Amino acid sequence: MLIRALGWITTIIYLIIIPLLFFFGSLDALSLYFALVILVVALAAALYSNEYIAADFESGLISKPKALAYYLLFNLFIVSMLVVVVVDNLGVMWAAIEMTTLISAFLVGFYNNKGAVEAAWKYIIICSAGIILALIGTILFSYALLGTAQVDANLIKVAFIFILVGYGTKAGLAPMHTWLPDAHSQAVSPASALLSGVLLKTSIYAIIRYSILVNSFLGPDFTGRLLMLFGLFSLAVAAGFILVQKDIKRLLAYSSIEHIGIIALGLGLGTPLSIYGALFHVFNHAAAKSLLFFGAGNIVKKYHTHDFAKIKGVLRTLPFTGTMILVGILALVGLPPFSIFFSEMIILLAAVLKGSYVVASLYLFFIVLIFAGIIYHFSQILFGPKPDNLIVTKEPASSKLAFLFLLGFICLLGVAMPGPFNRLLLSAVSLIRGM
Amino acid sequence: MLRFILIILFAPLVSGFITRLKNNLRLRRGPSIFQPYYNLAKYFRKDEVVSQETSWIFRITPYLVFTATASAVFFTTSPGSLITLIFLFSFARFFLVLAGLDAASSFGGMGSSREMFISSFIEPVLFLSVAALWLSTNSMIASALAATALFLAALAETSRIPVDNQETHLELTMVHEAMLLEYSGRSLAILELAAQVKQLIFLMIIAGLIFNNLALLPVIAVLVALVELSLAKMRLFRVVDYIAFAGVLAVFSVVMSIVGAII
Amino acid sequence: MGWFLFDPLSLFFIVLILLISFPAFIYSLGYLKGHHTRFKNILTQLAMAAFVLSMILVVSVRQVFVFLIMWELMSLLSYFLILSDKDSPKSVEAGTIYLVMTHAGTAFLIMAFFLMYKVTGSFDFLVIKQALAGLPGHTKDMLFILLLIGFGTKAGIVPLHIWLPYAHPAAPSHISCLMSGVMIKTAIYGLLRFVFFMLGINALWWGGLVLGLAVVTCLVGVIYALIEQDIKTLLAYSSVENIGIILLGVGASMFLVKAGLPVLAVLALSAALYHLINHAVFKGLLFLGAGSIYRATGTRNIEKLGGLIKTMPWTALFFLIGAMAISALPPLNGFVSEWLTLVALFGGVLGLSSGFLKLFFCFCAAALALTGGLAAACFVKAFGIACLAKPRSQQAAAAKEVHWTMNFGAGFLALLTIALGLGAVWVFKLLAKIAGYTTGLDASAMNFSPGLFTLQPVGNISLSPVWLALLLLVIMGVVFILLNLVLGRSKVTTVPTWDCGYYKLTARNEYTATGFSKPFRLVLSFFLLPYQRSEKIKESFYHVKSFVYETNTKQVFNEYLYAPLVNFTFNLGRLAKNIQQGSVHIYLSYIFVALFLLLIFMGRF
Amino acid sequence: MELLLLLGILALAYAMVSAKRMSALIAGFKFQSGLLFVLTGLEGLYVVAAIVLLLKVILIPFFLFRILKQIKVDEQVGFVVNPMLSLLAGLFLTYLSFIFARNLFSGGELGLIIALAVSFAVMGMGAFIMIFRLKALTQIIGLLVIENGIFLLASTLTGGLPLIVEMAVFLDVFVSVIILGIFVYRINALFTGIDVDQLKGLRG
Repeated sequence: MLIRALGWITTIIYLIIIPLLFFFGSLDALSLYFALVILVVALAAALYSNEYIAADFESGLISKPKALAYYLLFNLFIVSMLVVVVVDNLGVMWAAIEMTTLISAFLVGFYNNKGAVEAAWKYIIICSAGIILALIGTILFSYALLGTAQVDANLIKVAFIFILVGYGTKAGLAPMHTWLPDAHSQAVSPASALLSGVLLKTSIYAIIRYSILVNSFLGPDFTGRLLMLFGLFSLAVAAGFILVQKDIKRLLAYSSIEHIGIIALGLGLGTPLSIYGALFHVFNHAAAKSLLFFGAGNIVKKYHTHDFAKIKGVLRTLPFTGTMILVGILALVGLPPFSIFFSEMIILLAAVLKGSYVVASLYLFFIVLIFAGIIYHFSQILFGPKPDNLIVTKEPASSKLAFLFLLGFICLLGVAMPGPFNRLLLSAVSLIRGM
Repeated sequence: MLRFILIILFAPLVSGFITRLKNNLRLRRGPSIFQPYYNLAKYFRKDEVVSQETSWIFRITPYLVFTATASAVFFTTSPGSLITLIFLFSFARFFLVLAGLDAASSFGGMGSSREMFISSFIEPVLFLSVAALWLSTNSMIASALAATALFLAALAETSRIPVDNQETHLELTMVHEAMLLEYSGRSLAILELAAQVKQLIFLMIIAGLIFNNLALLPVIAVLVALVELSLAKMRLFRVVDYIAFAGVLAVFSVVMSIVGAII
Repeated sequence: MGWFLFDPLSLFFIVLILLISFPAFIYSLGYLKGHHTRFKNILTQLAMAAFVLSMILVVSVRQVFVFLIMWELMSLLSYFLILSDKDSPKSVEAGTIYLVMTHAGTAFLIMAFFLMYKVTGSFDFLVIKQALAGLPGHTKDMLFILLLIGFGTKAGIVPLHIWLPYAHPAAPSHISCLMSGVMIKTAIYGLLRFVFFMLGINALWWGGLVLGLAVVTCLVGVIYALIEQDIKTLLAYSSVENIGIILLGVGASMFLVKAGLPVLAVLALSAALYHLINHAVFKGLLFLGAGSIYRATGTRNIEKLGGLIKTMPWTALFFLIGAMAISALPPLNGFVSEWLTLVALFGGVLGLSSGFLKLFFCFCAAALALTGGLAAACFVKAFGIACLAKPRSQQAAAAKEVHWTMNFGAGFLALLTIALGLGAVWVFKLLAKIAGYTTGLDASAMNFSPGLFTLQPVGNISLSPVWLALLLLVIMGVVFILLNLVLGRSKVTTVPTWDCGYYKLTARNEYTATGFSKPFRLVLSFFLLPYQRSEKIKESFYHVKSFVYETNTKQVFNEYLYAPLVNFTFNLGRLAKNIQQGSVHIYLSYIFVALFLLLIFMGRF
Repeated sequence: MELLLLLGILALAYAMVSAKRMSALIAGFKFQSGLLFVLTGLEGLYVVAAIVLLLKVILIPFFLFRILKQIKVDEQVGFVVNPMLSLLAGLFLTYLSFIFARNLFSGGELGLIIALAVSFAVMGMGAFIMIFRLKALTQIIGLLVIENGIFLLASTLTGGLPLIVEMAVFLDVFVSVIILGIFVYRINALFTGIDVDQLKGLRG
């Protein structure tokens, strides 16, 4: 009983914090935007985990203290992410990101079976190694800035490379993404929603912060070309894996890598339109991906397996979740009525307007490839007759609320962009462009 | 209007003349020229026997086929109207094939399948020769080639020897006859008449349009008889080569007419 | 409001969409009655209404970006409609192939639209039309290729057609009637709107390319339709073929506009538009007929049907009318539009100057004639085997006439085919105006029909469908009256079919669809690559107990173009898979190697 | 004087790279932190030096030794690359970091470049230990060695980061060691032995 109460308390806390956010004077547009993204997903995750953890506890999967520990970790995780986004000192930001890794390690290793521990171990080791590189970058950066009057361009380039590789590991950019599929597939579903929905974005936030600084010295094309390289490479790797994926959660993880690649590509292009698209995509992807992870969580809880081959007829056994996943998938792959289609098209349009046709056509090619992969896999599990050994149970109201809450965002933003949200985005873009 | 009645009446005479000629060339007396008239008269008087499996299509097809073939007579005047003529013939063929299938016997089905097979490959040849005619050039070679192509196509269409044997009832060889197998009495008469009218139309086209004097009609009829005598019926799948040959002739006729037009 | 553009081209397509969706809707009332639960029926009806609305919006919208959104919405809605019976894995697979292919096609469209936006700076059709005029040649060619591939995927032009025979049969019949009849046409609308209207014809080879593709599409479509057993797949392939015929007209008019023969160009395009509306009508009719047959007998395989003309007289009659129309038999509309296309091609042969072009147009005309012949054979087979003679299976024998709403829908379309056939002259006048508007040439001066009833588009060729129909009726009447008056009513006795006298004929003696198309399979074996296996199961040396005969043909495009492509991508995926070996050490080394490489090649960024 | 300390740290790094037994590795780390403590002391950053002493010289090694005793694993460090080759790799890394330091800080005077080169070398060798050793514990130590290198870089380059950042970094390092330790216990419980190579379940 206590657990449910705790669940509702956390939900209400986050419900209150969101409006409060706007009264924070000191935050600039970028931090405010990312804080908003974090809190929206946090609210949804809290709403969803309320039911998820209670069900886990009742089914005896986790003990009472473990459930309480979950909520502790959950809140700590969100607080640390907020710290990352709110703080203005780069060093402290680094420490906060390191802290997020450490806390979420427990969420990844929550179920304490072989897979979870292995994923958690890899998660910590790889991310810590990556973060340490970022620390080197920060130090080199601070030396270059406060050093002699004339700024040494070469040193700043080296520093940015360390930063990019460091935070890129945390963001899941291509060559350093290896921890991401393991961590997301083994973590608790609400946690993996947070992980891929928001955690990756915080490190993107850090990269944005640094690229603003670097651009003011070297001009946008150095960071742009690096980001585009990483973006396209992530798209390529994600496309490859999604086609042959067997595990539902790993597929969603790889699709996160793809979307992070798209965001990096958007940022790399550097035109105001593409940055607007990238930031807009941050929110869309966060909403759509967490919706799908919640859905995947329900499926795994019902079918007790991650394997696509064994999951059949989800629309029959879990009617509500099935439709939600179907809608989520159509949103994720970028079909019109949903907002991801618009952000992807904005970035593509920016690429075409900038004249980089090769990048645009590669980007479009990978999107279509991933579209084919995801539709192929998910149509296998969604449709088809109901497997006989499963009974259709009524799904809890609160988790339905979480789904609808997120779905509302995806559809709403698709059709009409609310005024204040748009102004927030525009000011963030102007901030990044250093206007 | 008069021309229409004349053709209808005159058509059986032509086929009677051809059969008579074939027998005489084989040094046999053969039936008189008016034998087809006697057959038609006999059929008209006889009662009809209809299979129980057939539907209303079987009963209406003879009238439809005859109407289509007869109305084709009005379109033999100018090369332009030949296109409609070809479509009218496909109308007749469409219903004849359906009637063949309707009787639920394998002979009818076999005949229909073969008829459709031959005719669908003949159509491009017909259209190409019509195109050659239509380009209305003055060069002799073009119209000669067009005439031969049309002649070969006519042989296929009117189920003459190299493609199909008119007189036989041996199920393995007959194509056109197989579809008429189930008919008797009055409907058989109309269908026979329609086939003869079609044959006359083709001869008129070749004589009239290409060499534009009808006097050549008997000459072509003789030619048909000669071909019937000299060749044996081809195996069904060799008919494709026959059609291909006619097609090549048609293409050449078009090429020549184009070249003719330029020179 | 600047969202919509109701010019003659859009109005024509809106009329077309409404014309077909009205009978389809009425048909669906009967079709869905006992099929699914009540809730699901309402859902399908709503989805269908949304689908029709999205099609209307696609053809009437004015902004390129909104066009793109409506285009994708249309595909999405039809995806859901294809998946209406979710349980069969075949329809799920069909849905996936359909969605992926259309999305890939749309990717090309997106690229073309954004290039247009980059060049002209606005999304509005008319603004783009002015701005595109001054475009250098090679960008126009580039845009044309992208648009052709994009719209070609949706229209089902040959190399990109493989989704059509999967998607259309999977959908419920009234939906596949809409998809085949109307949705494919929105792709043609796209081609007309973007290539003809906005881009303008830039080079001769455009027309030539479209003509070439059209000829290939015609022949491939009809050949596959000919050997198909499943009635709805047969109709889907024949849609591919008819799209080929429409494109013949469009390609010819593209060619003639550039070659400087305005009259012929307008004629060719209006022939294409005419065939477009005709095909929508009779293909819709055939699909509704196939749907009724499916509802009544529960099977779509012609081999199992037979004798439906006796058990389902009305459905069989309407199916016959549809088959007659599609095989271009004179009085009906299929004949008129095929006749017009042929005349347009022949006009091209006359009008064009260079010998090679004349020959090319002649070749296209011959191909059209061959397609017409094969289509007639295909639909004779479909109707003959399905409806005539004896029922070949228990379901076919037990078939009963379907609900009256279904027949009303089919009847409405049947009447339409006759009306469009006879009213050819006025319809053609209308279409000539639309064609003139699209190609930008003023068609008011061109006089295509001197008399009230005759069409005389070029030289001395003329056709009057009304007189032709009258002629046929008169002769028929005269012959009928003459025979009955002169010879009196003939005594008709009905007996079982002649069975060579020694045993009673059963349904197994009838000719089967496979048998009917065997000559074609043998002759076209170079393309169909038929596989054949026959086996005698002998009781003793002399007596054969039973005979097994198995044959199938290879789908050339699936086997040799798409299967290797898909395997290649999947192998690539598998190759990428061993990036994730599992050991932490390798993962760590990725990071440091990435860092190292970046530091070395830092100079180049 | 600094030069001597730097050389000492570098020598200890070589010792650790080629160490065969776990306890030697931890001891190496302990002394290296000690030298680091002395170096920062000389630099005048007394507060930071005190923390280094408390944390890196006393607390963390004590914690690591306790883990070593409790999980009773054999002392083997689990070589992927034999010690001789590791030493060679260490030397090569030092050479690389010298080149890197020289053209990165072409302006600075010799002492600074040497210090930078040493710190990059230590970082390189820490990474080497992490990648080419099989045991989980060695990966933790590898991480700590890299952290030492960074700390050296920070103190020599900018004379120490602002206090708040320094504190945050130390807090993180300490917490990460604690959490890594907890996970080592879990791995030991689940996988019977802390050999990281068994952790290959999740593929593709």
